[in-house]
Amino acid sequence: MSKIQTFSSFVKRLIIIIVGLLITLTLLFSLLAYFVPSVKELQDILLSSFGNPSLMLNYLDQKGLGLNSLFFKVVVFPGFTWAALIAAEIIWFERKFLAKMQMRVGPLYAGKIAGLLQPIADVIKLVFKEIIAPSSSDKWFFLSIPIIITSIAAALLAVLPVSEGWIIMRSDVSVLIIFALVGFVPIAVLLGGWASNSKYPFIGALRGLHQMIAFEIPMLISTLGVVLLTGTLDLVNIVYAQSNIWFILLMPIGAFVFFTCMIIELERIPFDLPEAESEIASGYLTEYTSMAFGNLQLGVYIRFYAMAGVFTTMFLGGWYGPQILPNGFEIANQVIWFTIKTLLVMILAIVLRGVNPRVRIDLLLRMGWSSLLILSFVNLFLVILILQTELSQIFGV
Amino acid sequence: MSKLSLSVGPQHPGSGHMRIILTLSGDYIIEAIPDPGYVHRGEEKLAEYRNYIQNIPHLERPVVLDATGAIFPYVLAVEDLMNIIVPERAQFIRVIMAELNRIISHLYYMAIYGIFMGHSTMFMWPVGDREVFIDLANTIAGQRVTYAFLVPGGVRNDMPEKVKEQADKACNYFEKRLIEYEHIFMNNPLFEKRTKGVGILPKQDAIRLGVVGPTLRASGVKSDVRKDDTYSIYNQLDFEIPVSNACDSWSRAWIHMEEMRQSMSIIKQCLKRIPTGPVKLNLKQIKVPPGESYSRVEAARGSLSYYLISDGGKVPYRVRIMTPSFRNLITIPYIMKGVMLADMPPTYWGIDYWPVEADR
Amino acid sequence: MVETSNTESTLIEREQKLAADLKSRFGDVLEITIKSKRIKIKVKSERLLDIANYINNELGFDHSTSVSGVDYPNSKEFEVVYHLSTYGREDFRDIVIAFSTRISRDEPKTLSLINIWPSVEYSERETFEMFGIIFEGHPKLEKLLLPEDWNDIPPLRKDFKPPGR
Amino acid sequence: MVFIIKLLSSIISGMNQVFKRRMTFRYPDQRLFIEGDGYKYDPKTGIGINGYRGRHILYLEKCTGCSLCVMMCQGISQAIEMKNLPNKQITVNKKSMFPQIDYSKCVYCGFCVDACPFEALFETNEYELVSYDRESLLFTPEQLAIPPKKRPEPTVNLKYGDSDVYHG
Repeated sequence: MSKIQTFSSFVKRLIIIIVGLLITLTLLFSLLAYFVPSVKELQDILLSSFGNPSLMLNYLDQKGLGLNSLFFKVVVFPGFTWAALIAAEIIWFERKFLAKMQMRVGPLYAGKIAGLLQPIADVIKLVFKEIIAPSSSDKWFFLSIPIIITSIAAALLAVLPVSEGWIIMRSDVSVLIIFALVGFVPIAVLLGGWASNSKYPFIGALRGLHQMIAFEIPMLISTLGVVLLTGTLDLVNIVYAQSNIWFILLMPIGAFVFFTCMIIELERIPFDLPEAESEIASGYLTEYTSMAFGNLQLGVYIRFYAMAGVFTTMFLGGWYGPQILPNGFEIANQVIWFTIKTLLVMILAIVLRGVNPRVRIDLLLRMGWSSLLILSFVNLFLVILILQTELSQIFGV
Repeated sequence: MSKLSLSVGPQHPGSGHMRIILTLSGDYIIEAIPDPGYVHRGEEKLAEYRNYIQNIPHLERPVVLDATGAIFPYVLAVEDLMNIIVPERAQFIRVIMAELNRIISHLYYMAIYGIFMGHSTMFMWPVGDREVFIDLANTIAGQRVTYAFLVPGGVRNDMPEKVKEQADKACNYFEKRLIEYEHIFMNNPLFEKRTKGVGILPKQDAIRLGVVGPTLRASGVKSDVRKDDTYSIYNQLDFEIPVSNACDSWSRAWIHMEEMRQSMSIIKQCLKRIPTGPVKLNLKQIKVPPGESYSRVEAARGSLSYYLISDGGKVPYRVRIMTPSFRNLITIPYIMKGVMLADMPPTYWGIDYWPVEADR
Repeated sequence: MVETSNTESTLIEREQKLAADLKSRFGDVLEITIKSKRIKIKVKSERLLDIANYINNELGFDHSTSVSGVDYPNSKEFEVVYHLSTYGREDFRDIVIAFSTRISRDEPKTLSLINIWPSVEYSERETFEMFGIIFEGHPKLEKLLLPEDWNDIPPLRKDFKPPGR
Repeated sequence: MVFIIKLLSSIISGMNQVFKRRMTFRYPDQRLFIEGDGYKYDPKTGIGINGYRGRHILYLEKCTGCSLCVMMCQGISQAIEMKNLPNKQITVNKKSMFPQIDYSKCVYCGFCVDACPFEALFETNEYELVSYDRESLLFTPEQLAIPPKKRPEPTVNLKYGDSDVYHG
């Protein structure tokens, strides 16, 4: 292979590869279509649907991949692609917003308007990098961690009610499902730290473990308050219960405790001890490179979106909101309101990131076990107070 | 509790170009032994092979952040040996440049202090505002960082007129900014929780160990070379020395903030009272009679002193540079005891330690 | 003999008083030169410790700013200069005492003053590695700045020529 | 409670900054404007004239080839050497030797300008000396004689708003 001299020769080479790939694919496709009937049928529809796309749509419905099929919900709308898109744009927004708060510009050149395509540029860059697993590390565990963490984050989306109709899996124990999944992340973090078999990631993994275990209990108790008030474990019913009053007005302390625990759970800056750059060289993420690191980051931000979604469903009244679209589009209106509230929660977390230094591990644990725990119990008593007295009738809960 | 020996090496995001060997029990540091010398360049030996003018850009290199503070004592020592009196206007310009450099160095201190705490905004704001003062120094001395601006006999060129109103604008802007710094950094609850009561250096230890600069004043000793061993025209200016008896990392950062305010008021006073006149004696040849002289100056990080011995030749016989970081190096084993690993970088940076300056 | 520089004779009564006080106590072993705010004391190395103790306890010069070695190859001597200053005594804060002794160049040995002024610990180690002067009584007299595998002669001596000179 | 108030005050001060202008400027598109045309030195009074210390400019007709600047730079960074230009016949410079400056070594201290008694060597405010290899940083006397071209628009410099600072 001749040495790639300049950028233009690199692009030339890239084009040659892509064109070659396209040609072989079409040849293969037409060959297959000649023998296998179903592929021939797909080819005819593909060619004829250029005229009117509806042909393609009902072909997909036939096949069970249509708009309101489970496949579409899981893969596209409230599922992975929608969350990945929001996660990518949140990364862009965070970098742009923090930059503005810090007197600088932030991403600028990727994409025409103010670096909008920066996340996509990052992904392309990461794809071309080489995945290096340290020689002394346990390779299979090491490389499986990014996949595990991203899949947990994506699994969280399953029970998230984006709007009345649009929910992937409506089960009457969805709150339990969420906390089961959230509980699994520290184990994955510990595995990651242990598998990379070097000192700094191990310290980072241990800290991650301490942090997440310490803060699941206050989080659980504050959600217990919500569950007690509504009497159900199903997120959709929780949202229905908030039709005339949002729970954040009923139990602000519970909301505050849940929000703080959420940030600690997600290891955001005031509490990002597991990957504290200045002390232990970015903790358990140290040894990951290229797409493994990219996958991890995507997983972290999808989990950020999912947890913010859970916060909005439980405390900010899910998809309820004044009717801004003409009455034909109720579902779209609900989706818009759900997304706006989730984005607001995420923006608040980003502002906290711009304003605070990192917390030390002992301060964090002391705060967790003492103040947050007490606050969550106080919130519990308030909820019981509301339930027992006739206040609950007033709020129509 | 099993002991873990961790070497925070020269290439670590939490320490400069020097190594600290820590023995930890759990997360707490029991013992810290500094190991400097990774950027030692033998400045004192090389200074013996350069004449008195060629030494100026050379001796500024180690204290890169506070170039005027580095060269001020050298110039005072040479003038003391040559027994010459520098014109009044040059003295004022020198003090203006020294105080500007103090603010620039303190801002860099606040920035790195912030990034060691994981507070990215506290890194960006001071570095951004530093540009204001670097621009000011650029208009006066023609260079941004290492000015080579002070020479035996005065300063190299005169100060342009527009510096007066540019400095006023800069100082008004920065006074407002310091209030914002206080809100987002110093009084930030998490920042206080992490730095108050951390890295304690009691007053007797500070005196016994001969500590200098803000670290000394944060341990309750009200001593500043500008007031104690007054040089140049500091006796004509009125400014206070901030002192705090808290002896911890927070008060060291607070002292830096207060000193920036004092420096700005000094710059304003100098700009009001600066006389006209020549800025440099017309010395054809720098002839230094034999003898020795010891001069010290309150540089941004503390008292920086030169012990200059000349045997009458063109080059100095012996130049002994004693930088504030080298003198504060001795506190590292004392303040690191009992500090947690997470607090090691802020405590290390709290004493304003600059490895290049300490190794010379 | 007390030799005063003529220019600022009025400004230095404090320094003269100090010099006279030192002269009266350790008359024979030391030589004092005075400049405004600077006193140079040359001491014979036998009475080094008790003069140092006197300066530290009675005169209140409680810390040392620097320890410098100076190489005089033609008179075959090293000079070790301790610069002393004070934080405790407000009135003497601007005075710096240069407290120096001369030791022979062939077997350079002197007493370490670390128990009197702990702040000399790293300066003495640096003077040791740069000149080869051994400070007896220093707890950890090893290299500080130079690399461990430095086997050349101590660099700050006059007979060490840096490459390219 | 105090914790919450202090946290809110730092959030507010952080948010205020969001509505202020940015301090940074986009370098290749906008360039920093430096006024004046560089540092000069007047050997008669022995005092320099204020100016930015950037790339040097050599007035070949004034240079006598005395190599005082070379001797001065010898102790600083050995960046200047004399170069023979046979085709340049200058009355004051019989051996037609002129200084050439190696900008990979020069530290822009400007002492060569102070050392030149004939006002032949000054400094300009040209600071963009980027190159792909070291050799092209060695400026021959002819290159030094060419005055730097005017900095392309748009040039920005530091401006002070009421509570923010920006490059406009």
